[in-house]
Amino acid sequence: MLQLLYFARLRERFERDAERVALPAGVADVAGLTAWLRERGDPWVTELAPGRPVRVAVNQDMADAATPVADGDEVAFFPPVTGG
Amino acid sequence: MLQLLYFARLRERFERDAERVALPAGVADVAGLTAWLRERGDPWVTELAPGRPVRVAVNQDMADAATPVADGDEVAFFPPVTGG
Amino acid sequence: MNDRVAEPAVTRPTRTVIRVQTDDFDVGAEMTALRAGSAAIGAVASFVGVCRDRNDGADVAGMTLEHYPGMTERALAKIADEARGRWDVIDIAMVHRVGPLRPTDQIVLVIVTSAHRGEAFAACEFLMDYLKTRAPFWKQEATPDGLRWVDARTSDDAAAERWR
Amino acid sequence: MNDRVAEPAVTRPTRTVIRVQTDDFDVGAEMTALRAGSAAIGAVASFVGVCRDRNDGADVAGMTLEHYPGMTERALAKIADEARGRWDVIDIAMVHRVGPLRPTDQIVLVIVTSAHRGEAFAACEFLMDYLKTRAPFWKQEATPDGLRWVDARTSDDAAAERWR
Repeated sequence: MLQLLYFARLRERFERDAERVALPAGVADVAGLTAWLRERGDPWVTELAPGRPVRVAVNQDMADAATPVADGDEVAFFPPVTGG
Repeated sequence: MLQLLYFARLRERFERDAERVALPAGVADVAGLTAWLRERGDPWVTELAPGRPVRVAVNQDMADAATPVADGDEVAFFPPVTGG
Repeated sequence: MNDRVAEPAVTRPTRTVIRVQTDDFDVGAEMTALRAGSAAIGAVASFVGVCRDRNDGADVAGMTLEHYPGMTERALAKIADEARGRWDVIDIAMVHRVGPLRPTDQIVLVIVTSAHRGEAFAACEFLMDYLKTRAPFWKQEATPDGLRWVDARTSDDAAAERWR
Repeated sequence: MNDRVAEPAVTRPTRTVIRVQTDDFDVGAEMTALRAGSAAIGAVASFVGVCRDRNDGADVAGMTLEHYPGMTERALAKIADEARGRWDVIDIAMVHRVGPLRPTDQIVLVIVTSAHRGEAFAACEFLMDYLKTRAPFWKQEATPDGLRWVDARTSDDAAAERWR
Protein backbone atom coordinates (compact mmCIF):
# COMPACT_ATOMS: atom_id res chain seq x y z
CA MET A 1 0.00 0.00 0.00
CA LEU A 2 0.96 3.65 -0.51
CA GLN A 3 -0.16 6.49 1.72
CA LEU A 4 -0.88 9.47 -0.54
CA LEU A 5 -1.19 12.98 0.95
CA TYR A 6 -2.39 16.21 -0.66
CA PHE A 7 -1.90 19.73 0.66
CA ALA A 8 -3.18 23.26 0.03
CA ARG A 9 -4.59 23.85 -3.46
CA LEU A 10 -4.17 20.18 -4.42
CA ARG A 11 -6.04 19.04 -1.32
CA GLU A 12 -8.94 21.28 -2.36
CA ARG A 13 -8.93 20.32 -6.04
CA PHE A 14 -8.71 16.59 -5.30
CA GLU A 15 -11.28 16.94 -2.51
CA ARG A 16 -9.26 14.77 -0.17
CA ASP A 17 -6.25 15.18 2.11
CA ALA A 18 -5.15 11.53 2.00
CA GLU A 19 -5.90 8.15 0.52
CA ARG A 20 -4.43 4.67 0.69
CA VAL A 21 -3.86 2.90 -2.62
CA ALA A 22 -2.21 -0.36 -3.60
CA LEU A 23 1.14 0.21 -5.32
CA PRO A 24 0.04 0.25 -8.98
CA ALA A 25 1.58 -2.37 -11.24
CA GLY A 26 4.58 -1.00 -13.07
CA VAL A 27 4.98 2.08 -10.84
CA ALA A 28 8.54 2.35 -9.49
CA ASP A 29 9.15 6.07 -9.11
CA VAL A 30 7.50 9.48 -8.65
CA ALA A 31 7.13 9.96 -12.41
CA GLY A 32 5.29 6.63 -12.72
CA LEU A 33 3.01 7.34 -9.78
CA THR A 34 2.15 10.79 -11.13
CA ALA A 35 1.35 9.36 -14.58
CA TRP A 36 -0.89 6.75 -12.92
CA LEU A 37 -2.77 9.49 -11.01
CA ARG A 38 -3.26 11.48 -14.23
CA GLU A 39 -5.11 8.49 -15.69
CA ARG A 40 -7.94 9.36 -13.33
CA GLY A 41 -8.85 12.26 -15.61
CA ASP A 42 -9.78 15.72 -14.29
CA PRO A 43 -8.86 17.35 -11.97
CA TRP A 44 -5.85 14.99 -11.75
CA VAL A 45 -4.74 15.29 -15.34
CA THR A 46 -4.91 19.08 -15.13
CA GLU A 47 -3.32 19.64 -11.73
CA LEU A 48 -0.54 17.10 -12.28
CA ALA A 49 0.13 18.00 -15.91
CA PRO A 50 3.81 18.23 -16.87
CA GLY A 51 5.08 21.77 -16.23
CA ARG A 52 2.58 22.50 -13.44
CA PRO A 53 4.24 23.75 -10.24
CA VAL A 54 3.74 20.58 -8.17
CA ARG A 55 6.18 19.37 -5.56
CA VAL A 56 6.43 15.79 -4.32
CA ALA A 57 7.86 14.39 -1.09
CA VAL A 58 8.53 10.70 -0.51
CA ASN A 59 8.63 9.67 3.13
CA GLN A 60 8.78 13.34 4.12
CA ASP A 61 11.86 14.18 2.04
CA MET A 62 11.65 16.36 -1.06
CA ALA A 63 11.66 14.14 -4.14
CA ASP A 64 11.95 14.51 -7.90
CA ALA A 65 10.57 12.54 -10.86
CA ALA A 66 13.24 9.86 -10.53
CA THR A 67 12.83 9.24 -6.78
CA PRO A 68 11.89 5.57 -6.20
CA VAL A 69 8.46 4.73 -4.80
CA ALA A 70 7.93 1.39 -3.06
CA ASP A 71 5.24 -0.40 -1.13
CA GLY A 72 4.71 1.20 2.29
CA ASP A 73 5.90 4.68 1.25
CA GLU A 74 4.22 7.96 2.15
CA VAL A 75 4.02 10.19 -0.93
CA ALA A 76 2.82 13.78 -0.66
CA PHE A 77 1.80 16.15 -3.48
CA PHE A 78 1.67 19.89 -2.90
CA PRO A 79 2.25 23.31 -4.49
CA PRO A 80 5.50 25.23 -4.03
CA VAL A 81 5.74 26.26 -0.37
CA THR A 82 4.81 29.75 0.84
CA GLY A 83 5.52 29.85 4.57
CA GLY A 84 7.73 32.22 6.52
CA MET B 1 38.19 79.63 23.21
CA LEU B 2 38.23 75.96 22.18
CA GLN B 3 36.67 73.17 24.19
CA LEU B 4 39.00 70.16 23.91
CA LEU B 5 37.75 66.68 24.88
CA TYR B 6 39.68 63.42 25.30
CA PHE B 7 38.26 59.91 25.47
CA ALA B 8 39.33 56.40 26.41
CA ARG B 9 43.09 55.78 26.18
CA LEU B 10 43.81 59.43 25.33
CA ARG B 11 41.83 60.60 28.35
CA GLU B 12 44.00 58.38 30.55
CA ARG B 13 47.33 59.30 28.92
CA PHE B 14 46.63 63.04 28.99
CA GLU B 15 45.19 62.73 32.51
CA ARG B 16 42.23 64.91 31.65
CA ASP B 17 38.88 64.53 29.96
CA ALA B 18 38.53 68.15 28.90
CA GLU B 19 40.23 71.51 28.87
CA ARG B 20 39.50 75.00 27.58
CA VAL B 21 42.21 76.73 25.59
CA ALA B 22 42.40 79.93 23.63
CA LEU B 23 42.50 79.31 19.89
CA PRO B 24 46.29 79.26 19.30
CA ALA B 25 47.67 81.83 16.89
CA GLY B 26 48.02 80.40 13.41
CA VAL B 27 45.80 77.37 14.06
CA ALA B 28 43.03 77.08 11.43
CA ASP B 29 42.39 73.36 11.10
CA VAL B 30 42.67 69.99 12.83
CA ALA B 31 46.21 69.43 11.55
CA GLY B 32 47.31 72.77 13.02
CA LEU B 33 45.64 72.12 16.35
CA THR B 34 47.19 68.66 16.59
CA ALA B 35 50.64 70.05 15.82
CA TRP B 36 50.18 72.70 18.50
CA LEU B 37 49.24 70.03 21.07
CA ARG B 38 52.33 67.99 20.14
CA GLU B 39 54.50 70.96 21.11
CA ARG B 40 53.57 70.16 24.72
CA GLY B 41 55.99 67.19 24.59
CA ASP B 42 55.19 63.80 26.06
CA PRO B 43 52.69 62.21 26.25
CA TRP B 44 51.20 64.53 23.61
CA VAL B 45 53.96 64.18 21.05
CA THR B 46 53.80 60.38 21.33
CA GLU B 47 50.05 59.86 21.37
CA LEU B 48 49.36 62.38 18.62
CA ALA B 49 52.34 61.43 16.44
CA PRO B 50 51.58 61.15 12.71
CA GLY B 51 50.43 57.63 11.89
CA ARG B 52 49.01 56.95 15.35
CA PRO B 53 45.39 55.74 15.28
CA VAL B 54 43.78 58.92 16.58
CA ARG B 55 40.37 60.15 15.49
CA VAL B 56 39.17 63.74 15.76
CA ALA B 57 35.66 65.17 15.85
CA VAL B 58 34.87 68.87 15.44
CA ASN B 59 31.54 69.94 16.92
CA GLN B 60 30.58 66.26 17.24
CA ASP B 61 31.11 65.39 13.60
CA MET B 62 33.97 63.17 12.47
CA ALA B 63 36.77 65.33 11.10
CA ASP B 64 40.03 64.93 9.21
CA ALA B 65 43.29 66.85 9.14
CA ALA B 66 41.87 69.53 6.85
CA THR B 67 38.68 70.19 8.82
CA PRO B 68 38.60 73.88 9.88
CA VAL B 69 38.83 74.76 13.57
CA ALA B 70 37.49 78.11 14.75
CA ASP B 71 36.94 79.97 17.98
CA GLY B 72 34.09 78.41 19.97
CA ASP B 73 34.49 74.92 18.51
CA GLU B 74 34.37 71.66 20.46
CA VAL B 75 37.22 69.42 19.32
CA ALA B 76 37.46 65.82 20.58
CA PHE B 77 40.42 63.42 20.29
CA PHE B 78 39.91 59.68 20.72
CA PRO B 79 41.08 56.23 19.57
CA PRO B 80 39.20 54.29 16.86
CA VAL B 81 35.81 53.33 18.25
CA THR B 82 35.09 49.87 19.67
CA GLY B 83 31.42 49.80 20.65
CA GLY B 84 28.68 47.47 19.52
CA MET C 1 48.62 39.84 21.53
CA ASN C 2 49.68 37.13 23.96
CA ASP C 3 50.35 33.41 23.91
CA ARG C 4 47.12 32.21 25.46
CA VAL C 5 45.39 29.35 23.72
CA ALA C 6 42.58 29.88 21.26
CA GLU C 7 39.03 30.40 22.39
CA PRO C 8 37.55 27.40 24.20
CA ALA C 9 34.58 25.47 22.88
CA VAL C 10 31.15 26.41 24.11
CA THR C 11 30.85 25.08 27.65
CA ARG C 12 27.33 23.72 27.23
CA PRO C 13 25.81 21.71 24.37
CA THR C 14 24.53 23.80 21.50
CA ARG C 15 20.76 24.14 21.19
CA THR C 16 18.51 23.62 18.19
CA VAL C 17 14.91 24.56 18.93
CA ILE C 18 12.32 23.71 16.25
CA ARG C 19 8.62 24.17 16.90
CA VAL C 20 5.43 24.40 14.86
CA GLN C 21 2.56 25.81 16.88
CA THR C 22 -0.74 27.64 16.68
CA ASP C 23 0.09 29.84 19.69
CA ASP C 24 1.95 33.12 19.44
CA PHE C 25 5.58 33.29 20.61
CA ASP C 26 7.43 35.73 22.86
CA VAL C 27 10.58 36.88 21.05
CA GLY C 28 12.35 38.09 24.18
CA ALA C 29 11.63 34.91 26.13
CA GLU C 30 12.74 32.70 23.23
CA MET C 31 15.97 34.67 22.90
CA THR C 32 16.70 34.57 26.63
CA ALA C 33 16.09 30.82 26.82
CA LEU C 34 18.13 30.09 23.70
CA ARG C 35 21.28 31.87 24.81
CA ALA C 36 21.08 31.03 28.51
CA GLY C 37 24.21 29.47 29.97
CA SER C 38 26.72 30.38 27.27
CA ALA C 39 29.14 33.23 27.83
CA ALA C 40 30.74 32.37 24.48
CA ILE C 41 27.86 34.04 22.63
CA GLY C 42 28.67 37.54 21.37
CA ALA C 43 25.99 37.91 18.71
CA VAL C 44 22.27 37.16 18.53
CA ALA C 45 20.65 37.74 15.14
CA SER C 46 16.93 37.25 14.78
CA PHE C 47 14.11 37.60 12.32
CA VAL C 48 10.36 37.83 12.85
CA GLY C 49 7.99 37.47 9.90
CA VAL C 50 4.72 39.34 10.39
CA CYS C 51 1.32 39.12 8.69
CA ARG C 52 0.72 42.25 6.58
CA ASP C 53 -2.61 43.81 5.67
CA ARG C 54 -1.71 43.93 1.98
CA ASN C 55 -0.04 41.46 -0.38
CA ASP C 56 0.36 41.41 -4.16
CA GLY C 57 -1.82 44.50 -4.46
CA ALA C 58 -4.83 43.27 -2.49
CA ASP C 59 -6.13 43.94 1.00
CA VAL C 60 -5.59 41.00 3.33
CA ALA C 61 -8.01 40.55 6.23
CA GLY C 62 -6.20 37.47 7.47
CA MET C 63 -4.60 34.22 6.46
CA THR C 64 -4.55 30.55 7.36
CA LEU C 65 -1.29 28.64 7.41
CA GLU C 66 -1.39 24.95 6.53
CA HIS C 67 1.56 22.60 6.96
CA TYR C 68 2.63 18.98 6.56
CA PRO C 69 2.97 17.64 10.10
CA GLY C 70 6.07 15.53 10.53
CA MET C 71 7.76 16.65 7.36
CA THR C 72 7.76 20.25 8.52
CA GLU C 73 9.86 19.58 11.61
CA ARG C 74 12.11 17.28 9.58
CA ALA C 75 12.62 19.91 6.87
CA LEU C 76 13.41 22.62 9.45
CA ALA C 77 15.91 20.34 11.19
CA LYS C 78 17.68 19.69 7.88
CA ILE C 79 17.86 23.41 7.16
CA ALA C 80 19.32 24.03 10.62
CA ASP C 81 21.91 21.28 10.04
CA GLU C 82 22.86 22.83 6.74
CA ALA C 83 23.38 26.22 8.42
CA ARG C 84 25.64 24.59 11.02
CA GLY C 85 27.70 23.06 8.23
CA ARG C 86 28.26 26.48 6.68
CA TRP C 87 28.76 28.81 9.64
CA ASP C 88 30.19 28.59 13.12
CA VAL C 89 26.92 29.16 14.95
CA ILE C 90 26.15 28.15 18.51
CA ASP C 91 22.33 27.97 18.83
CA ILE C 92 19.45 27.98 16.36
CA ALA C 93 15.74 28.48 17.03
CA MET C 94 13.04 28.22 14.36
CA VAL C 95 9.44 28.68 15.49
CA HIS C 96 6.63 28.77 12.93
CA ARG C 97 2.94 29.29 13.55
CA VAL C 98 0.11 27.52 11.71
CA GLY C 99 -3.64 28.08 11.67
CA PRO C 100 -5.51 31.38 11.37
CA LEU C 101 -3.54 34.63 11.60
CA ARG C 102 -4.47 38.29 11.25
CA PRO C 103 -2.50 41.36 10.14
CA THR C 104 0.25 42.32 12.64
CA ASP C 105 0.31 38.74 13.99
CA GLN C 106 3.74 37.13 14.21
CA ILE C 107 4.21 34.21 11.79
CA VAL C 108 7.76 32.97 12.11
CA LEU C 109 10.78 33.47 14.35
CA VAL C 110 14.38 32.56 13.58
CA ILE C 111 17.18 33.21 16.08
CA VAL C 112 20.87 32.43 15.64
CA THR C 113 23.53 32.84 18.30
CA SER C 114 27.22 32.92 17.49
CA ALA C 115 30.49 34.25 18.79
CA HIS C 116 30.59 36.91 16.08
CA ARG C 117 27.97 38.93 14.24
CA GLY C 118 28.88 38.15 10.64
CA GLU C 119 28.11 34.46 11.04
CA ALA C 120 24.94 35.12 13.05
CA PHE C 121 23.56 37.47 10.37
CA ALA C 122 24.46 35.19 7.46
CA ALA C 123 23.06 32.04 9.07
CA CYS C 124 19.84 33.81 10.11
CA GLU C 125 19.19 35.12 6.60
CA PHE C 126 20.09 31.72 5.09
CA LEU C 127 17.66 29.96 7.43
CA MET C 128 14.83 32.29 6.42
CA ASP C 129 15.59 31.96 2.70
CA TYR C 130 15.66 28.17 2.91
CA LEU C 131 12.60 28.00 5.14
CA LYS C 132 10.70 30.09 2.58
CA THR C 133 11.50 27.65 -0.24
CA ARG C 134 11.92 24.25 1.45
CA ALA C 135 9.68 23.97 4.51
CA PRO C 136 6.16 22.67 3.74
CA PHE C 137 3.94 25.58 4.76
CA TRP C 138 1.20 27.11 2.61
CA LYS C 139 -0.59 30.42 3.09
CA GLN C 140 -4.20 31.02 2.14
CA GLU C 141 -5.22 34.69 2.31
CA ALA C 142 -8.65 36.21 2.80
CA THR C 143 -9.08 39.14 0.39
CA PRO C 144 -12.14 41.15 -0.72
CA ASP C 145 -12.32 38.77 -3.71
CA GLY C 146 -12.40 35.73 -1.42
CA LEU C 147 -9.86 33.16 -0.31
CA ARG C 148 -6.74 32.69 -2.41
CA TRP C 149 -3.70 30.49 -2.09
CA VAL C 150 -0.55 32.61 -2.06
CA ASP C 151 1.71 31.90 -5.03
CA ALA C 152 5.35 31.12 -4.42
CA ARG C 153 7.55 34.09 -5.25
CA THR C 154 10.33 33.91 -7.75
CA SER C 155 12.15 36.43 -5.53
CA ASP C 156 12.19 33.79 -2.78
CA ASP C 157 13.69 31.24 -5.14
CA ALA C 158 16.30 33.80 -6.14
CA ALA C 159 17.08 34.55 -2.49
CA ALA C 160 17.60 30.85 -1.77
CA GLU C 161 19.73 30.41 -4.89
CA ARG C 162 22.23 32.96 -3.57
CA TRP C 163 23.49 30.43 -1.03
CA ARG C 164 24.37 27.69 -3.52
CA MET D 1 -2.59 39.40 -10.54
CA ASN D 2 -5.19 42.11 -10.53
CA ASP D 3 -5.39 45.81 -11.25
CA ARG D 4 -5.41 47.14 -7.72
CA VAL D 5 -3.08 50.00 -7.00
CA ALA D 6 0.37 49.53 -5.54
CA GLU D 7 0.91 49.12 -1.82
CA PRO D 8 -0.10 52.14 0.23
CA ALA D 9 2.36 54.11 2.31
CA VAL D 10 2.73 53.27 5.97
CA THR D 11 -0.32 54.66 7.73
CA ARG D 12 1.58 56.07 10.70
CA PRO D 13 4.85 58.05 10.79
CA THR D 14 7.96 55.93 10.74
CA ARG D 15 9.89 55.63 14.01
CA THR D 16 13.57 56.13 14.73
CA VAL D 17 14.47 55.23 18.30
CA ILE D 18 17.99 56.07 19.47
CA ARG D 19 19.01 55.66 23.10
CA VAL D 20 22.23 55.42 25.08
CA GLN D 21 21.65 54.08 28.58
CA THR D 22 23.24 52.26 31.49
CA ASP D 23 20.16 50.10 32.07
CA ASP D 24 19.54 46.80 30.34
CA PHE D 25 16.91 46.63 27.58
CA ASP D 26 14.05 44.19 26.92
CA VAL D 27 14.30 43.00 23.32
CA GLY D 28 10.71 41.81 23.10
CA ALA D 29 9.30 45.01 24.55
CA GLU D 30 11.44 47.17 22.25
CA MET D 31 10.33 45.17 19.23
CA THR D 32 6.66 45.32 20.18
CA ALA D 33 6.79 49.08 20.77
CA LEU D 34 8.71 49.74 17.56
CA ARG D 35 6.34 47.94 15.22
CA ALA D 36 3.08 48.85 17.00
CA GLY D 37 0.44 50.40 14.79
CA SER D 38 1.75 49.43 11.38
CA ALA D 39 0.18 46.53 9.50
CA ALA D 40 2.50 47.34 6.58
CA ILE D 41 5.41 45.66 8.40
CA GLY D 42 6.17 42.15 7.18
CA ALA D 43 9.72 41.77 8.45
CA VAL D 44 11.51 42.56 11.71
CA ALA D 45 15.26 41.94 11.71
CA SER D 46 17.20 42.45 14.90
CA PHE D 47 20.64 42.09 16.38
CA VAL D 48 21.79 41.92 19.99
CA GLY D 49 25.48 42.24 20.83
CA VAL D 50 26.43 40.42 24.01
CA CYS D 51 29.45 40.65 26.35
CA ARG D 52 31.56 37.47 25.99
CA ASP D 53 33.80 35.93 28.62
CA ARG D 54 36.76 35.73 26.23
CA ASN D 55 38.17 38.15 23.68
CA ASP D 56 41.40 38.13 21.69
CA GLY D 57 42.57 35.05 23.57
CA ALA D 58 42.14 36.36 27.11
CA ASP D 59 39.54 35.76 29.79
CA VAL D 60 37.26 38.74 30.27
CA ALA D 61 35.70 39.26 33.70
CA GLY D 62 33.81 42.33 32.55
CA MET D 63 34.07 45.55 30.63
CA THR D 64 33.27 49.23 30.91
CA LEU D 65 31.82 51.11 27.98
CA GLU D 66 32.70 54.78 27.63
CA HIS D 67 31.05 57.12 25.14
CA TYR D 68 31.01 60.72 23.94
CA PRO D 69 27.66 62.10 25.13
CA GLY D 70 25.95 64.18 22.50
CA MET D 71 28.08 63.03 19.63
CA THR D 72 26.97 59.43 20.16
CA GLU D 73 23.30 60.12 19.60
CA ARG D 74 24.17 62.38 16.69
CA ALA D 75 26.36 59.70 15.07
CA LEU D 76 23.68 57.03 15.53
CA ALA D 77 21.04 59.31 13.99
CA LYS D 78 23.27 59.89 10.96
CA ILE D 79 23.80 56.16 10.53
CA ALA D 80 20.05 55.59 10.71
CA ASP D 81 19.48 58.31 8.11
CA GLU D 82 22.01 56.69 5.83
CA ALA D 83 20.24 53.34 6.14
CA ARG D 84 16.93 54.98 5.21
CA GLY D 85 18.56 56.44 2.12
CA ARG D 86 19.68 52.99 1.00
CA TRP D 87 16.78 50.70 1.87
CA ASP D 88 13.03 50.96 2.08
CA VAL D 89 12.80 50.46 5.83
CA ILE D 90 9.92 51.52 8.06
CA ASP D 91 11.30 51.75 11.63
CA ILE D 92 14.77 51.72 13.17
CA ALA D 93 15.78 51.28 16.81
CA MET D 94 19.36 51.53 18.07
CA VAL D 95 19.89 51.12 21.81
CA HIS D 96 23.42 51.01 23.24
CA ARG D 97 24.46 50.52 26.85
CA VAL D 98 27.35 52.28 28.58
CA GLY D 99 29.01 51.76 31.93
CA PRO D 100 30.06 48.48 33.55
CA LEU D 101 28.98 45.21 31.92
CA ARG D 102 29.67 41.56 32.65
CA PRO D 103 29.78 38.45 30.43
CA THR D 104 26.32 37.50 29.05
CA ASP D 105 25.10 41.11 29.53
CA GLN D 106 23.44 42.68 26.51
CA ILE D 107 25.45 45.56 25.00
CA VAL D 108 23.63 46.80 21.92
CA LEU D 109 20.29 46.30 20.18
CA VAL D 110 19.44 47.16 16.58
CA ILE D 111 15.97 46.52 15.16
CA VAL D 112 14.77 47.27 11.64
CA THR D 113 11.20 46.87 10.40
CA SER D 114 10.33 46.73 6.73
CA ALA D 115 7.70 45.38 4.35
CA HIS D 116 10.10 42.67 3.14
CA ARG D 117 12.86 40.66 4.74
CA GLY D 118 15.72 41.37 2.34
CA GLU D 119 15.72 45.07 3.16
CA ALA D 120 15.30 44.48 6.89
CA PHE D 121 18.28 42.11 7.02
CA ALA D 122 20.53 44.32 4.90
CA ALA D 123 19.72 47.51 6.82
CA CYS D 124 20.17 45.80 10.19
CA GLU D 125 23.60 44.45 9.27
CA PHE D 126 24.59 47.81 7.76
CA LEU D 127 23.56 49.64 10.95
CA MET D 128 25.69 47.31 13.09
CA ASP D 129 28.71 47.58 10.78
CA TYR D 130 28.51 51.38 10.76
CA LEU D 131 27.83 51.60 14.49
CA LYS D 132 30.95 49.49 15.10
CA THR D 133 33.16 51.88 13.13
CA ARG D 134 31.49 55.30 13.43
CA ALA D 135 29.72 55.65 16.78
CA PRO D 136 31.94 56.96 19.60
CA PHE D 137 31.97 54.10 22.09
CA TRP D 138 35.07 52.55 23.65
CA LYS D 139 35.40 49.27 25.52
CA GLN D 140 37.80 48.67 28.35
CA GLU D 141 38.07 45.02 29.40
CA ALA D 142 39.09 43.54 32.74
CA THR D 143 41.42 40.58 32.11
CA PRO D 144 43.72 38.57 34.43
CA ASP D 145 46.52 40.92 33.26
CA GLY D 146 44.53 43.99 34.28
CA LEU D 147 42.46 46.56 32.44
CA ARG D 148 43.01 46.96 28.72
CA TRP D 149 41.41 49.14 26.08
CA VAL D 150 40.01 47.00 23.29
CA ASP D 151 41.72 47.66 19.96
CA ALA D 152 39.59 48.42 16.91
CA ARG D 153 39.36 45.42 14.61
CA THR D 154 40.43 45.55 11.00
CA SER D 155 37.60 43.03 10.38
CA ASP D 156 35.13 45.69 11.51
CA ASP D 157 36.63 48.21 9.09
CA ALA D 158 36.37 45.61 6.34
CA ALA D 159 32.74 44.91 7.23
CA ALA D 160 31.90 48.61 7.01
CA GLU D 161 33.80 48.98 3.73
CA ARG D 162 31.51 46.42 2.08
CA TRP D 163 28.71 48.99 2.03
CA ARG D 164 30.61 51.69 0.12
